[in-house]
Amino acid sequence: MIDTSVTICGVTMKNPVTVASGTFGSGMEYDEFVDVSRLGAVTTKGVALTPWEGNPTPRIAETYGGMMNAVGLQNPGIEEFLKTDIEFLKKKDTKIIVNVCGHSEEEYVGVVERLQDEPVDLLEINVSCPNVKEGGIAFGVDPKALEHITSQVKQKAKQPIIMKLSPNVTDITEMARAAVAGGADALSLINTLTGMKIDIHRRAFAVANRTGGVSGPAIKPIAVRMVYQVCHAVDVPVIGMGGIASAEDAIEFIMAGATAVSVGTANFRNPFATAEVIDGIEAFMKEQGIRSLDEIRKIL
Amino acid sequence: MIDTSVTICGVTMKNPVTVASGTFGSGMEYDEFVDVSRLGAVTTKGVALTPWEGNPTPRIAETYGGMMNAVGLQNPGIEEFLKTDIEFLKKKDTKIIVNVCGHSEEEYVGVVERLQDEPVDLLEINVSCPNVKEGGIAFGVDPKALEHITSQVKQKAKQPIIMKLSPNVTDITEMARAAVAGGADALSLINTLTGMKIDIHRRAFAVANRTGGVSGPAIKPIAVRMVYQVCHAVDVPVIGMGGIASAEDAIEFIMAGATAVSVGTANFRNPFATAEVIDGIEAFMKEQGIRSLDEIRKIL
Amino acid sequence: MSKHMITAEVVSQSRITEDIFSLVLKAAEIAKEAVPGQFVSLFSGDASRLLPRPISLCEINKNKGTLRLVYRIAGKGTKEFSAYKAGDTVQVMGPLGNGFQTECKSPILMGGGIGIPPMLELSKCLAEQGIDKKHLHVILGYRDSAFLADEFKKHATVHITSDSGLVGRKGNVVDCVREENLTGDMIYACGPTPMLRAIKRYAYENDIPAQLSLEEHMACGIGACLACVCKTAEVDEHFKVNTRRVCKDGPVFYAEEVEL
Amino acid sequence: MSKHMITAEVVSQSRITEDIFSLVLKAAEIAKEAVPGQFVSLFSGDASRLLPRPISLCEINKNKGTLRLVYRIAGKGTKEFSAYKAGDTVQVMGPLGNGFQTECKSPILMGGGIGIPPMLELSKCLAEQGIDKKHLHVILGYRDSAFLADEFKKHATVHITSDSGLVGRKGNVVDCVREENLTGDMIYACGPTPMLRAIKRYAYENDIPAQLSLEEHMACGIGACLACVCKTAEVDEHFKVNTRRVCKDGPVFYAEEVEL
Ligand SMILES: Cc1cc2nc3c(=O)[nH]c(=O)nc-3n(C[C@H](O)[C@H](O)[C@H](O)COP(=O)(O)OP(=O)(O)OC[C@H]3O[C@@H](n4cnc5c(N)ncnc54)[C@H](O)[C@@H]3O)c2cc1C
Ligand SMILES: Cc1cc2nc3c(=O)[nH]c(=O)nc-3n(C[C@H](O)[C@H](O)[C@H](O)COP(=O)(O)OP(=O)(O)OC[C@H]3O[C@@H](n4cnc5c(N)ncnc54)[C@H](O)[C@@H]3O)c2cc1C
Ligand SMILES: Cc1cc2nc3c(=O)[nH]c(=O)nc-3n(C[C@H](O)[C@H](O)[C@H](O)COP(=O)(O)O)c2cc1C
Ligand SMILES: Cc1cc2nc3c(=O)[nH]c(=O)nc-3n(C[C@H](O)[C@H](O)[C@H](O)COP(=O)(O)O)c2cc1C
Ligand code: FES
Ligand code: FES
Repeated sequence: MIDTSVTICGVTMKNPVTVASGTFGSGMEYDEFVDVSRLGAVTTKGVALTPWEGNPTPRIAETYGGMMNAVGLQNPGIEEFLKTDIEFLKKKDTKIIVNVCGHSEEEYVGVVERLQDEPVDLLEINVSCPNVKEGGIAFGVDPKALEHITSQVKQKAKQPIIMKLSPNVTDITEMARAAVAGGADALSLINTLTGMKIDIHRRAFAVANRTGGVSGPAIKPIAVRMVYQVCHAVDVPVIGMGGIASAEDAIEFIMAGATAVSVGTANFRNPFATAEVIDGIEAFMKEQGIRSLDEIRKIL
Repeated sequence: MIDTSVTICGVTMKNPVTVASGTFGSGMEYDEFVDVSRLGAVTTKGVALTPWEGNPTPRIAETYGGMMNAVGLQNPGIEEFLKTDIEFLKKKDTKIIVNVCGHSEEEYVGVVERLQDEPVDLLEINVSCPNVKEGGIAFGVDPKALEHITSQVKQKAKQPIIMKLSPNVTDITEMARAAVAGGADALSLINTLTGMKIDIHRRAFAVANRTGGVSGPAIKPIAVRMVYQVCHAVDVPVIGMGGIASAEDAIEFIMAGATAVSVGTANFRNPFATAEVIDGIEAFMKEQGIRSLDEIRKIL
Repeated sequence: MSKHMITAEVVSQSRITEDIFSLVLKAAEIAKEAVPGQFVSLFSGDASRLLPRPISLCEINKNKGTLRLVYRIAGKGTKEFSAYKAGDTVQVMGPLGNGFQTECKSPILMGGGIGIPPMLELSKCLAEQGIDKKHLHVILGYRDSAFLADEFKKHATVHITSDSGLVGRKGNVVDCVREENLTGDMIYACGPTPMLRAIKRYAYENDIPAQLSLEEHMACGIGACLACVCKTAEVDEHFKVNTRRVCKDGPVFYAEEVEL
Repeated sequence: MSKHMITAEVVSQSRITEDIFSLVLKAAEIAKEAVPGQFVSLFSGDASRLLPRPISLCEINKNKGTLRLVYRIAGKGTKEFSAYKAGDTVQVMGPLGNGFQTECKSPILMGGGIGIPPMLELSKCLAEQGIDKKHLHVILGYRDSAFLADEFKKHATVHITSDSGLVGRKGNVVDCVREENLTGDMIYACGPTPMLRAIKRYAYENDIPAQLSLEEHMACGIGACLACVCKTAEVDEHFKVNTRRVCKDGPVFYAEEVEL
């Protein structure tokens, strides 16, 4: 018997596959292509206390083997989010991970407090968005700031908290240790790498925000390296992501040490990507006689 | 009249195109495909004081839109290098940039001293190789260490020195400022991003060194961002590189602020890449009525 | 109206100007449900290009189950598509977006440049709805050479303009509508933003409702990623901010809804 | 001997086992200069796969200007190649590497698995040099099903072995050479490293010179990047360390030169 389930901080996902925040909405749109209930968990787009406008357009540009986005965390604020997104998700047979963003520690804490008694399984705290000026990345590249915000959020959170790390740092293990010192129950990584694209014909930045976050298969080797380093440096579960587009990719992250994996940019090219990753993991396990993912996790 | 020439620290290159160290040898092998004399400059593979073995194989792996290498700076040492590589290059009508590596400050300084009276135009100091344990990256991610080694090298160098920066840092401008504070005459960036690839079928790392440096088109947006940041933070000329495969790519780096550009990984897919970039830059200038690259450098 | 992601076979491709191509795809599932003003996402066969290329439906043949796309080579993706031959296949997602609302009696259709193709299916639909040729005005604006114009002539009164004056009258589509003093009860427009802005003003001045088809860079194409928003006059009901998604809430908006 | 980078047309392709294909390319410039034991770099048509796929020359037809490559599907690149049809094109660089030295009188050729293809051109060359079939021994080692074996039979004495025993005798090529008690004045071998290691030992014990064709992952394919080194017994003259480049100094080395 093959058991694809994994458990993160006491929350059991029927398979290790979730989605990367911001790439899947809350699943409503992709539900036309994949039954959202098939997913181990849905990770929602980032939500703040009040509605955010996001950045001007163009918000995205294609890059070689990847893309760059500067959406800027547009979101309707927590109240509308609960009414619409959580209302939709709670009817699905999947775990719910809410991605939380804020302009200030208070805003993060405010969202987490508001979610205390809502049907949400895990909180993912996005301290690593490179596309908003205040908040976001500032917390994500300074270990002291990261530890502090983690402990603030942890105090108010009723659900386990996953701190989402930025790859735009010299030493990812230092950040991981800071988050764990602050009380993180789990970690997720990587967020996007800060990039820039110039349209030489228009002599203009390709995204209005000038810089954007690079994601997709192009960044996978960097993500695998960081997941490996973090899994060998701290003892909390890790959700791995960055360029995952196939079951092989997912298994690569699991072998590097990840407990669960997120499919992000791949959804844009292939709306069936999540289902294919789930099926592919099961097929791989069958083929190789693997009964539980524990057998291959962190084997290197 | 179109003038494609650029001047770096008093050294005039007939066009802004050189090669990324380690991807072109010293040009002997590529001379069968492109006349090496067409290049603005040749940047040699890294050379140390004594011969280095390099890393075990496999030393490279393909990644999506790029590659990973852990060659580990295999080199024959400075004496053989002068006899063979410089002997070859000095007969060519191109500038010579020697890439210098070392296990210790003393080794870097030793190479630079040995080159004082050799027919070499510029020295590129590689303090950013992620693939050798001692030396290399250690200097490249700590601003104090970088400033110190820069000043040590600068004291002994007769040629202008280009410090080659690692992208594996939180703040590239901090590193750029440190190098300039140490006396760097110019900067080059980016070296490779540290990555990892796991062969899930063999359950083994794809390169023997476990981690390798990611290069190629996949990393271009990160390179453009860092070149832009550095060019807007310090006032020395910058040689831009990271995924350049076409004239459009080269011009993107120049618009971001680079004075010259290096073609690296692209040589492996297209041995004519350097010549095509040179021709394409000229064609672009013609088409757009640009007489000198100064007109488009750092226009954003 | 459900969306499909399918592998479509190329039925035919032809070059209609220097850099504009007409591609017919077999995509029965999509054709079946498509309406004018909707678009499809075409995916490159080259894995280094991940994102969809949104292309409007120029013609929808429900009987044959085919879609016709007319597109200009703008970059590497469209360049790749232009090399496709009958029998080749391409990944297509659609139908996407809302499409035009076709209730009207005397429509004025305005297409500028590569905004012309979606007007063709629309004009055919309106004609099929029973609108007479003399009440169905189509104004086509070109840079300097015309394409598709003849195909409108069977069922619509066609006015041709060009920036250069090389075809039709010199000027743009708004100059034309003003000079011809055309009136109607609905304007439909697709084209570059400055043109849409001028049309919005014209429509406002003349109190004619206008449906404008917008463009924005896209990632998901189905409303999930919030890449492709446009500015709106009102706060969106769900998003709580002044933006709507071109890919899902659009690409067609009423002029008064959007800020251009 | 100069190298070329050309766009080669596929003359034909056929599947010769479940996962092994035979591809004939029109590549006159390369064929003209190629010798047995050399290889070419094939480049993927998909821009997400940058690096060359080195493939040995299985046959070189200088008259027709064609190259035959026989390869196993090992990953995405070879999978892509296997779908090529006559008339398709592919970027090819070559001829690369040094090739075999063919001076000998009674050669023993040993090929294991996908190391068999380069032995075919070599054996034909040796036969053309005038070596009689009975002095030209070819030992082919398979996993469980044979390929190319018949093509050797015209001009060589062929011995077939397989790990499974499903074709030929059970065992590997070294078992075979020992059991048959074959002697000769030169061993040529290509195959997996454990096989080459055993052959090196056999050659040493029997005092027969042996030329071994090695494999290593490559980036440039022409000697510039130092990706593809193998360990050597002696310090290399230029590199000053115990390594040589498989792509340029090899892929063929004398057994005593390399450490396996
Ligand atoms: C709803 C909609 C309908 C469209 N209909 C048509 C049509 O019928 N005919 C036609 O010729 N063109 C149409 N376009 C524009 C077309 O999508 C772009 O020209 C095309 O995506 C360019 O791709 P490329 O690879 O050739 O260019 P590149 O510049 O290489 O593309 C790089 C990236 O930018 C995106 N991009 C570039 N230009 C545009 C653009 N103008 N709009 C949106 N994304 C862009 C591409 O999709 C890709 O992700 C439409 C755009 C939208 C949004
Ligand atoms: C000198 C030489 C001659 C060869 N001759 C033949 C031949 O005649 N027939 C044949 O079937 N195979 C041959 N090979 C092996 C062949 O190169 C690989 O099977 C092929 O590169 C795999 O590519 P892929 O995209 O299918 O696999 P992937 O695993 O997707 O390839 C990923 C990367 O790894 C490299 N790689 C993977 N396996 C190997 C390997 N075994 N050796 C070198 N690089 C590898 C690829 O080139 C590519 O850069 C030869 C290898 C060498 C070095
Ligand atoms: C369009 C887009 C929007 C994103 N929005 C968010 C977000 O709201 N919160 C967040 O934590 N990460 C966000 N991300 C980052 C992804 O969750 C993920 O960390 C990153 O894209 C790497 O994974 P991938 O390569 O699989 O996409 C976004 C990424 C993209 C491409
Ligand atoms: C095979 C290989 C070897 C390299 N060796 C060196 C080296 O010796 N010294 C150095 O400074 N950089 C070295 N680099 C880094 C390149 O010079 C360059 O900084 C990097 O590859 C990014 O450019 P690219 O994407 O155009 O290749 C090497 C890169 C590759 C791929
Ligand atoms: S493209 Fe994703 S919301 Fe429109
Ligand atoms: S592959 Fe570059 S030296 Fe052999």
